[in-house]
Amino acid sequence: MLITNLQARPVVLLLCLVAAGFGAGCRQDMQDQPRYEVYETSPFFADKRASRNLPEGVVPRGYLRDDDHLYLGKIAGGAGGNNTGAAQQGGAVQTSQTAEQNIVGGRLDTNNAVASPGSASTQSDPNNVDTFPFPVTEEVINRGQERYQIFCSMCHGLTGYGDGMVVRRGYKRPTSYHDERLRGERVGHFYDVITNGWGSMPNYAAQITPRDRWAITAYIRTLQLSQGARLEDVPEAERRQIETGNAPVLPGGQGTHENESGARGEGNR
Amino acid sequence: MRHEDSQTPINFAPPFAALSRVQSIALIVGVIGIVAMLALSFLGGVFGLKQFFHAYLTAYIFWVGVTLGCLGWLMLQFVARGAWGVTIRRVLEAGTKTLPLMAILFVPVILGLHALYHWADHDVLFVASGEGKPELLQLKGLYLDAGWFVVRFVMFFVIWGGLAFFINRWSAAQDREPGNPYYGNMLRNISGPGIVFFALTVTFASVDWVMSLDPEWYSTIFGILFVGGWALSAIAFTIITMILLSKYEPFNRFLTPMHFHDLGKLLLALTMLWAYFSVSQLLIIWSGNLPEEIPWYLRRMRGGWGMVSILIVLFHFAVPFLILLSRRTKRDTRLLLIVTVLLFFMRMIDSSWLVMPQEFVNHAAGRPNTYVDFSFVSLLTALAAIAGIGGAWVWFYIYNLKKMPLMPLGDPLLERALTHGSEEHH
Amino acid sequence: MPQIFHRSTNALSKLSIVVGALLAVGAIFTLLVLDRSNYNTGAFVDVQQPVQFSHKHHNGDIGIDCRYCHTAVEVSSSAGIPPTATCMNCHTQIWADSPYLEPVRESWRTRQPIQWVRVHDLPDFVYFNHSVHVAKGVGCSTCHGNMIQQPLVHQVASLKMEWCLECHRQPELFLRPKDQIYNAEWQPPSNQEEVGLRLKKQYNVMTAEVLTSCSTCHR
Amino acid sequence: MEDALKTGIYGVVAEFDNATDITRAARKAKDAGYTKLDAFSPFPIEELSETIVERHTRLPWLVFAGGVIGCIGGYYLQYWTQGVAYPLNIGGRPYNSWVSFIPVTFECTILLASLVAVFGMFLLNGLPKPYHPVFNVPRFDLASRNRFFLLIEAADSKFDRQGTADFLRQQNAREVVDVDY
Amino acid sequence: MSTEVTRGTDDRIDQYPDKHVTEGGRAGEELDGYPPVIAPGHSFASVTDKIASLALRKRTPIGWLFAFFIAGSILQLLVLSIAYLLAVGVGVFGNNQPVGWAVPIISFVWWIGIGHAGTLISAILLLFRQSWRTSINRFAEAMTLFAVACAGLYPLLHTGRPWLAYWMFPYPNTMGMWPQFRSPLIWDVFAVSTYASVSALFWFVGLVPDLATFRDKSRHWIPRTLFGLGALGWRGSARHWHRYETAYLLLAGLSTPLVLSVHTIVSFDFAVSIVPGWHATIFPPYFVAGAVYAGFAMVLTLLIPIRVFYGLEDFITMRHIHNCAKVMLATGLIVFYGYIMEAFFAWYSANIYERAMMWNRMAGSYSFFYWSLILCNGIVPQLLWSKRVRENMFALFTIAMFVNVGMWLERFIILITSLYRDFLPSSWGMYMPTIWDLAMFVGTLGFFVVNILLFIRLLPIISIFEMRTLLPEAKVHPEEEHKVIEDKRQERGDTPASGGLLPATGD
Repeated sequence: MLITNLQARPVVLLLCLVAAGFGAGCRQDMQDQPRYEVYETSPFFADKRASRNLPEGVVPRGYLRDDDHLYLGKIAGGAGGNNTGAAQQGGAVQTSQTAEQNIVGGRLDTNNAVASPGSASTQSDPNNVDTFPFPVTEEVINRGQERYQIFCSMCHGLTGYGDGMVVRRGYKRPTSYHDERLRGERVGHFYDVITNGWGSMPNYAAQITPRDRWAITAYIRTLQLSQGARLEDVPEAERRQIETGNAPVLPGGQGTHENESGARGEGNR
Repeated sequence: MRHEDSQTPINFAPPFAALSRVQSIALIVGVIGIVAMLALSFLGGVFGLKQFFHAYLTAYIFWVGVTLGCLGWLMLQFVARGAWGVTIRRVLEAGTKTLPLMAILFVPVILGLHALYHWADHDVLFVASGEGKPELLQLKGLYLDAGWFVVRFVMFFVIWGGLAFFINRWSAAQDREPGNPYYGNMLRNISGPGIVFFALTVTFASVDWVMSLDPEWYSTIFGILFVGGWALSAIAFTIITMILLSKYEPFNRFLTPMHFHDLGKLLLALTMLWAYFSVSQLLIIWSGNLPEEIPWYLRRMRGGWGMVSILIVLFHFAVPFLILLSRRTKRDTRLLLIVTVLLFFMRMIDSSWLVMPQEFVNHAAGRPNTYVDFSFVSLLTALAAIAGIGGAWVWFYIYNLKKMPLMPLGDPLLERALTHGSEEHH
Repeated sequence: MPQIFHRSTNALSKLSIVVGALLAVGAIFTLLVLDRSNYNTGAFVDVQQPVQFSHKHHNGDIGIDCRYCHTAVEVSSSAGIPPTATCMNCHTQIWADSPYLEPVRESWRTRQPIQWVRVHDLPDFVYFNHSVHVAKGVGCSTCHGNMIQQPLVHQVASLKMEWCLECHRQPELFLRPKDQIYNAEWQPPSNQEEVGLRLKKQYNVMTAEVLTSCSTCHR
Repeated sequence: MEDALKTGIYGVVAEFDNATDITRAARKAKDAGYTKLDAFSPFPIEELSETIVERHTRLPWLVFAGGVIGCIGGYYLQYWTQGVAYPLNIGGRPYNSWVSFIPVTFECTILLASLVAVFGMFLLNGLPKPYHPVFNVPRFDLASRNRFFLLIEAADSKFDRQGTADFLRQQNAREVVDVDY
Repeated sequence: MSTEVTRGTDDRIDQYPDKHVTEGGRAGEELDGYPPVIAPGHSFASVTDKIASLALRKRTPIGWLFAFFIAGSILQLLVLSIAYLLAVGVGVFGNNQPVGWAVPIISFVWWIGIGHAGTLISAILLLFRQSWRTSINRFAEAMTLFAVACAGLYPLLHTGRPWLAYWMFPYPNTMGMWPQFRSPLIWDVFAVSTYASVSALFWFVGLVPDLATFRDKSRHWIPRTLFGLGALGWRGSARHWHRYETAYLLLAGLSTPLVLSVHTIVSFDFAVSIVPGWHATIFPPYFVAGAVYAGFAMVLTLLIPIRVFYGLEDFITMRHIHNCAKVMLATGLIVFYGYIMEAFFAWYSANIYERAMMWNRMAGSYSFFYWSLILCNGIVPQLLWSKRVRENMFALFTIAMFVNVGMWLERFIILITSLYRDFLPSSWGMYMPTIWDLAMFVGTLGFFVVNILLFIRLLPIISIFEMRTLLPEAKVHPEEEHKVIEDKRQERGDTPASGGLLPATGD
């Protein structure tokens, strides 16, 4: 086609030759290939996005979310009675030795609960579960701590008093985790709030995976326990150190950070 | 070198006394060589009979190479018509006259067929070993067959012998009738097609005698490599002869540095050509890295043979090449003699390098790809064998050399060859 | 008369040869320098975005973790650009009326994504995976520089292949402990090479031979 | 230059019309003690060069050196790029694949040696030199055709404008002229 | 002395007739009945004037203009096909799986092969003191340069992105990458560029004294200045000649292995792979011989008409024609030997792939081309054994054309028949060149001829100064020679030094 044109019109031919000469200097290389990369625009779709959402109702292989406990945090009649709510020994997570001692049957031991107001909860969905869908290990709690500090601490503060940086800049102050009502909430409630939002809080379903939400939930429980802990909850060996003011710094350099924010939390209260 | 008494006519008869002396030395060396070869094979050797035959084959292909190289050069100089060719013509002719001797000396190779050639072993050929190899050998059996091997040997020698016979006959006739252009034309006419037949027969001979030592291995350049290598052997031998003869009449009457310069150039060219063929073969096989090809080189690139390879690279190419580059070397007979003798000796090492490593392979029959075996004794056996056959060869060669005037008196280019160097044009 | 040239042509002809040779060498050298210049690579050139988003403010002043927005960095080849929803997590209330944020609110209203301008754009024939880098001890700031000091984001490196190879050949010079990955202000310790070698072993970082193999990045 | 000022000319040139005459004249001039002389011919004449040239050129050694540098440099280039700068596994071959490096090493050797041969020759000959006093000789254009010129420079200690010209005339010269500086 | 003296004209030359007029080319008398390398009766002046007049004449011959018009038109085809290629991409070629290398590479190898005769004639024949080289070496060198230029186009365009061709040279790039020196394609880059450079240098060095002649013979100031610049101020000084000859000889010594290496490396492009039909150790010598074969065929193809058109029978005598024919015969036989070896070893190897490939060549889809190749390259040139054929211009020209075609077919067979039947039957295919493949090839023919024509019109196509040395009067009378040389040698006490260009070349 092009060729017939070329032969027909000498001027076009000349222009083509000139264009070819210029074309030789251009980058028509493989830097930008005729395919879409992540986040590239496409003029083809109305929203100009090359990445498409899945069509309605499609479940990708491996993404079938049929475990309500894990994915919704709710089971019909979720309170179930078989669980009296999660409670922990104060400061139990600080060393792995003590943490493992306190894990019974893959779940935090609640027998020794100091404040276990789970059954007193009246506000949240009654279908909220009060158990974790998987065993809570130290690993899970560490993961929860990390995710909490990434996603939650902006508003809720590092210790959960609701005094994060964003709040200090004017965002509506969230309820402190150490509030009586929240101390008594079932774990499913926290999971549900992360997933679906609550009040001014937007949902974080897009940013945090379900398992991470549970990990955060576990960490919130840990925070609640730690803020209500008494000296007696600390193992004998370390208790003396606290009394003498020589508390060991946590491994990984996190301790200092937490201590500071803890101190800040104190001040706010 | 040029004598002042240019008035007395040149006597072209060979220096008989000196040649006879060399003949007796050759005989002594030959006997010592044979005794040493037998001793080394059966007393010090690893494989006895096998080693004996491999060493014998090494020596055979070395000396038949000199013979055939002379034949090739002889035909080439008839076609190319240069003064250099006329000067060395008789020396080359004497070389070609050793062909009957070489034909007889092939008999032991036929006797040792089973010791030498894996494919000749019928047990291996027709008893399946489950490794797939005999199948390949069966496919090749049409060519690699003892009967055909002998038939081809006869054909080669008929062709070479025919060429050598007619060339020598016409050459002698030309001496008798200097004015008759008929013989000159016939010599030229036979040489053109003769070179074609020569190249083809040498190729097939190299396949039969050397390549098939490893029946699995093949390399298409092998024939040319042999043509080049044998031409190098022959020109080296010729230069040595010429330098030694240049002390005596007739050569001391007219040989100038110019003559040796020409021969030196040919030596340099052949050294480079040989290196070129060798490197080409190595590079292609090394890069291809195919299981049927590379073991041949691995055997020769590792261990003791690897050291020999380095020696070959250094003294068969690098050192002679650098020395021969200089114009002075080519004109100084003393230097040229040293380099040429070195090259001639390295041709022997190269022949050993081609044949002897197969000894170990064939010894480990059934597992022909085992390599890295070297015994110094086997290299020495090969050199002893070369000395042994060499004694006979040189004796017979000089016997032939003595029979004719040292220059082709009937060649129309004779005058030009004699004045070559005093008048620069060619 | 055979004399064709003026006396001066002798000097001129020789000079022209020398100058020609120098020019040729100089031109090649200049091209090589230009090829690596910021002008060509785009390094240290601030890129204007549809919204004047400041990493310095959000990351540095407020202390929001990188992963709050770039959620996929640990699990995906792409670090992820936050959807408008992530912005609106806060900006429904904070600076909710700011004219600066109007494009964000508009995107929120119309459900049309904000078209951010890509700063670090590797060629399409390069396969780069964020997750493996952060998992093996390569911090954000190693490639992106200190975000706390970048109000507008720019490249801090040429992104040329030789720059990638610098690290792939000797990762120990750049590796850091995993808890420092998102620390924008991390500085290598004085014994970095020693630490790096330990980390390299600990994190099972591949050998330089593998890391510089073609198919590591070009697939 | 000083001599040129003294005599006002570059030298005297004699024109010959065959190779034998100029060779003989050059030889005689040498014998007569002239040292600064040059001969110009339309083709190379071995005997003339033998007379005029004081010492054999060093060019072969320069070329040899160029070749050696090219050889070592070529091999090192490959060794360094393939083994040191960016070692890559290519088909399982060793980094120092000396067999594969033969061709390029060879080409580098030839290239450098050739460059030295050509540019070394021009350099030693002082070319390019488009202007030369000898071109002032009116019939010098025939030096590239069929005439032979012998020049004795004024800078020669034995030079004497009249005497030298006479000397040249005796050598069967067709014509003897002064050469302007 | 005034500079305003009228330039020598051809009229003036008659006033100073040469004393010695030759009676016979001294390099000519041969004992085998072949004619001399230069016809009798020439002098320095007549040789110079005759050759110079080919280029320095005022009027351009009509025949030249006609040829230039035709060749120039064909050249446009090349320009068009390159433009189309750049606009559309390498898909315009017919190459596709399984035949990924086809006509562009075939043409590349064909041209490179043709480019071999020039350096071979110049260098090898110089070293072997073949005086017949003198009349044709300049022309053959120019042919080499243009053929290499044509050849160079193909790999460049075949990459698809010729503007990035500089990536093939080692330089510190931002990718940190270096050429892959284990690849024969990079060897090719080095070989071809070295060959092009050295050939150009060799050609230029040979031209310098003749450019001086042209400078001295041009009457108009523009050509005089241009030739003057090209001549670099050459004045024929004995000192200069001395170094010049040394350099020329050294260049010849260097070019000889170079010219062998180039086609060797081209053959490695194929041979170091493991494709049946390519992986053959005989490829290097066989390719080199093929290249020389093709080169001499092209020399004859061009020389036979030019010789007649410009009346150069005195300089390009029957002796040259004979010798070219003989070289063709010799190299043709080597090539034929290569075909035989390929076939024999395919059978001898008992390798099923080799055997299948060979069988496919002889009896497969392209068997017509294989047997045409055998005819063109193997059978027809055997006619050259006959002296009568070698003396017949028409027959020689026809045979040369056969060889030109045959050498193209040879590369076609090597490439296509080795590739079109892949190891797996599922990957079998056929190959047909597209119109653009052929257009580009024909276009390079135009490019080549245009260059040749310009060269003939502008520069000395025969080396004038070397032709002068062939004349008997170039010789210094013996008593002088002997005296001068012997005296000098005794003075210096050394061995004979390098001599005249022709008479006593060394190394």
